Amino acid sequence: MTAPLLVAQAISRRFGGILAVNDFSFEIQPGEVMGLIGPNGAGKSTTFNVISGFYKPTTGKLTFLGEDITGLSAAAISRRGLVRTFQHGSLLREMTVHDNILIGALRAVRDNSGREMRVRETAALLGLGGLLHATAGSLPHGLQRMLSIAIAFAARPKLLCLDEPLTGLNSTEAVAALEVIGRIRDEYETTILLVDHNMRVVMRICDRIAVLNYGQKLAEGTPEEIRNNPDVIRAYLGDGE
Amino acid sequence: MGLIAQLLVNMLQIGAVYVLFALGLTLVFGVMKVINFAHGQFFTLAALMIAVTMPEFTERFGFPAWVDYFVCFALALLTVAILGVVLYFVGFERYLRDLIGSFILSVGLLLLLEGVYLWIFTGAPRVVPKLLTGQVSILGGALETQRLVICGIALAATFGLYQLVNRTKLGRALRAVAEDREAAMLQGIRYRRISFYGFMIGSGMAAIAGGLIAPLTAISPSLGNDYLSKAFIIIIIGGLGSIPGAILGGFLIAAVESFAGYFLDSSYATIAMFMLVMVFLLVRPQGILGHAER
Amino acid sequence: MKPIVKWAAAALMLAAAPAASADEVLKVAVFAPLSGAAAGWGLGAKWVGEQAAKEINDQGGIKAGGKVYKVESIAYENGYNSAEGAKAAQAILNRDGIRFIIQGIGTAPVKALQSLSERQGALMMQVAWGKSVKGPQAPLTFTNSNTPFELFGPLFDLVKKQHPEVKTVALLNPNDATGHEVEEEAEKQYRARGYDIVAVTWYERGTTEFQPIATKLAQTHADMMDLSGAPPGDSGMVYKELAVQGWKGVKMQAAGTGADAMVKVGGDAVEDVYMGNAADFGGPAATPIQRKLNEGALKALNEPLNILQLGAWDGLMAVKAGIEKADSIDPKKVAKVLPTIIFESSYGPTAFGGMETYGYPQQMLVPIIVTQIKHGQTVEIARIIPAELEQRLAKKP
Amino acid sequence: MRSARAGQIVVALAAAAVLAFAVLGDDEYTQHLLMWTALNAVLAVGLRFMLLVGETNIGTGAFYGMGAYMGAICTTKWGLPFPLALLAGGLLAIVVSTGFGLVTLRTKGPYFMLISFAFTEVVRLIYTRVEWLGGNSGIIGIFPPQALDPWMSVLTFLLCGGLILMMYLCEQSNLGRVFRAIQNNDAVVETVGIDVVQIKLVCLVIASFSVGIAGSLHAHIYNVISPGDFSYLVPVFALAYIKIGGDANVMGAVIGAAILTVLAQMLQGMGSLEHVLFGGAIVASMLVLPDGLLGGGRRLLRLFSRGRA
Repeated sequence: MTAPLLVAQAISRRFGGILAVNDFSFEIQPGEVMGLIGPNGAGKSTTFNVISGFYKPTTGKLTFLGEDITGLSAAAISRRGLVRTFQHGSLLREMTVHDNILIGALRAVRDNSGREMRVRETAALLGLGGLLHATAGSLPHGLQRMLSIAIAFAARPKLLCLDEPLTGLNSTEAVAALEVIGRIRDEYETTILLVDHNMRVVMRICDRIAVLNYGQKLAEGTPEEIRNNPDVIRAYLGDGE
Repeated sequence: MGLIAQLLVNMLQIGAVYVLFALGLTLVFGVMKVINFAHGQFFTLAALMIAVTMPEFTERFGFPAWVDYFVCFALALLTVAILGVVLYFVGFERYLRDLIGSFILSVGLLLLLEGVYLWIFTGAPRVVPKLLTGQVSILGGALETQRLVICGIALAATFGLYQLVNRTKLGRALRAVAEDREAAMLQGIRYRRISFYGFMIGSGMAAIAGGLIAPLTAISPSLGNDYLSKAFIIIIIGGLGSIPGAILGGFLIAAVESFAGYFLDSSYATIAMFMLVMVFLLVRPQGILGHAER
Repeated sequence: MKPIVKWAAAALMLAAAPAASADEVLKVAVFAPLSGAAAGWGLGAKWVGEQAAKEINDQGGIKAGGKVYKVESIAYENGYNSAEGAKAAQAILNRDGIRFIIQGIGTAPVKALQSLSERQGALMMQVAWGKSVKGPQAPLTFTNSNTPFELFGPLFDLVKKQHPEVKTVALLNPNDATGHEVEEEAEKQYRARGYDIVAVTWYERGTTEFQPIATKLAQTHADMMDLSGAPPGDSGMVYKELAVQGWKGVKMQAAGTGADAMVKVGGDAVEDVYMGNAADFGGPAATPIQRKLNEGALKALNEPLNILQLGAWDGLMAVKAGIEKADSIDPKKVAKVLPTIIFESSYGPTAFGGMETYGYPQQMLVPIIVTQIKHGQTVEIARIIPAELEQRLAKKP
Repeated sequence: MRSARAGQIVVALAAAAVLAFAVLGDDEYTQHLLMWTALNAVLAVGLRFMLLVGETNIGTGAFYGMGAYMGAICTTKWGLPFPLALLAGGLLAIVVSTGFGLVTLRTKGPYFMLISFAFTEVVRLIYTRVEWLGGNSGIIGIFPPQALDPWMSVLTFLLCGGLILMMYLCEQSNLGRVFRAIQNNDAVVETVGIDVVQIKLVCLVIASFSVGIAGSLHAHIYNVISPGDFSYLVPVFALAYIKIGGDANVMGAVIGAAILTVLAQMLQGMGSLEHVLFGGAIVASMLVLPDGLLGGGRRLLRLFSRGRA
């Protein structure tokens, strides 16, 4: 096995008196799709924000590609190849689809013609090829979600972190989205971290899953192992979700 | 000792009016996300109305001065309320939560209203007749009785607003909207109605401050400008939208004005205040009691 | 160069005009703050300028070069700052082609106007106090009311005589051009008379809360407070606070221009304040013209007339006399004759002088009026005719 | 869309022709009116530049004033050549805005707005207390070299036009796209590796540089400056220009500056009504024409063309 892409060592994050994430450790291996699940308020989003540099961890250490990235800004982390999306539509609403994706490619590609190619390729991959001149805010919800992935993926990250990418999609859209995520991993050799509370989806696409509950890691393993883990069933599936 | 007491008394008295003025501004911001540059115009209008109507009253009815004062005060509040309703429905309602749009609108109103006041009331300073005579001494610091009473009323009004916001249903709705509009709306709070109430209460605070300052100062159409820039500093220091912050900030600025004004020079006191803001910013960009912006 | 060409062209056209008709209009400008905190002064000057123009027109206009000119006085907003002043200056000189400014108020805008008016050869009457606005380098600029350089000496002598016990003085002035110039002259004149100056303090114009300032002044325990350059409303506030804090002493507002607002604001606390630049134009010492104007101002502006506003009248009268003497509406010719003539101002016969102080005779010699507030009224206690004017009038055939 | 742009270019060319005629004309007053318009246009475009990243920079007034004071000192006190005085105004604005931005750009929205307001006011107060800067009476006698007199208006136009063009080109470039992206959603911009605070700083510095040069020009056109000229009302009026002309593009700011500058000048001599009419113009345009005259005109055109189709 090669060296892990991202190593989180005992990260914690405190807000005032509340410990949102507590002593959470995990690793992400190159080329895999890792899932992060847990009930509402389990600390998924906080973990996400800590990894991507939006929050500084209160304690703990983050290593990406062998480099210590603890405490770096979001932009600096992104430039090293770890790019995220947001749970709530993360678009530049008043700008065109083209310009949205271009912003994503701006840092990663140096010359203008290269950027144009990158925009077209990314748009085509995410099913936005014919909509380059549409205004982002006017797109239907499903396409908006695709666009927010497109922005992040235009940077061609090594690790793409998707925060609930399927929320609000109907089943056809969700299937299409999963297929695209699969292609991003296979054709572009991108590692993916996926947060979602839709268990079924996560189980279907992920190679490995970590489960959070009350800010602490409850379990980690293959979808099969997770599905049969009694703690998970009690904490997560047990409440009927 | 007498000097320090005098400076402290000055601070309390100046601070009480600053707090009232700034509270209104911060409340309007909290609820509407509007920084109302025309806030001082409500303040000025109330003071001008009292200064204009009171002599008429005294001449016609011959009640004691303080009776006339309260009647005219009520009249001034009514005038401001009418102006507030007009401005809200004609203007501000269209620019709710639009920081830049509402800023330009309110700046236009600032110029327009100042010009209109100057036109109607002329530029000559006016004064309100003395309400109470005599003076009192607190710990060796001298103060007019009238000032003491007005300071008391201002503190009571501040306390009243605090209670209103903390204890009543309307107050809870105002706070909920200020903190998280979407969540408040999900709970069935009607945003437009609440923002109207917030605007009227905030403007009313300015009018009360103006009415209270009327017997203590010379009143001219540009009276509100001095208070406005100080109120901005107060609400930055206290945190935008924070009511306890405005109270703390108001007294802090009054302290700087009172003490730095004595030990340095009153023009340096103004510079000192701005410097204070810059330093605050380095340490706490969100103000003393403000929430971090996200 | 261009304006001169244009001016010559205009003169040519005037000369070519077949017959002298009474329809010629001479526009003159009042240049003053018409909005903001100092609006009161400007609105008053505007009104006085209009009255003076009406008076001249009623008496048949100004006669020069075989023509009769009707006068029109137009007020321009100078915003009390130099940028607005410079804009108004362009409007006055280049847009409206006005060559005579009968009253300019506010040091910063007056300087802005002056830099253009001197260059373009327009004549300006103004009230800014600074020595820097006058002198041989500015031969077209005239001052139409007394400044601290004329006032303070006679005023302080008089007060020293009445209050020999006073040893210490504290000064308060607004922190602006005017305030600084007043303070400098006051300090000099006080020291020359052996006073001990215990405090020199400043405040920002537009201040509304005077308690801290008064506290500071009261702590100096000075025998006399001089609030020289402060506007009357402000000094009323300060004296009121001083009284609350138990200060008792001689009250002075050496450059004070009006008592009305001070009395309104200060009440009993401003009793006995001395003022050097105020007048009671409704009182017995005033001339009939002054009394008439004062009554009109009370009606039109709700405020009694002050000396600065009256300057617009005297400014226009001086311009009229100058034009008629020079028999020309060329401002440069008018400026040349002004220091040589004696003309009728609202105070009576008046002339220009001030060679000794400014190096150029461009100061209108009007009486120094010393007033004191008694029972809430401005009472004139002395009207001192400048020595220079007395000499000039005596020389007159 | 293409025809709209072509239309704009035609309008711009026509306007330029009229202006050139007026500039080359010999009426000094018209020339000054045009120079004031040019300065105000730079102010409006400079303020709008920062609005592209979503921030209201009332500090524009302070940087304009610094440029003016720096320029005035260079010519009157140090006897430096005029072009150096212009450049020095811009450079000082760059230096100070960098420091100011590093401290304040961590805040945004209303905080940044009020802090920049406080900054403008404190800088103005400091001028009044510094004797060397002329205190409250300011500095007089700031003249460009006499040889430049007949060329001053042309020079002003070229320089202001150049500054506006520079900002326009920045806006049209990828940098401008990033500005707009930050205004839309700064978190997204951060996630793709772009340092938002750094970009905002670049934006502030470019705008301040332009405004600083314009300030130095102001000092030499007005010949006199005083602290009162650089209050928070400078950017407030600039905002009005933007809003009245229309904030969708640079032309709106320029047109707004032209209209209001001329209007304000026409009101000269009308006495105290100036404030009423000026404030009234702002309020009325906010209530009746929220997209400004350009936006309103465009809407009219659209209605018209629809009616014909």
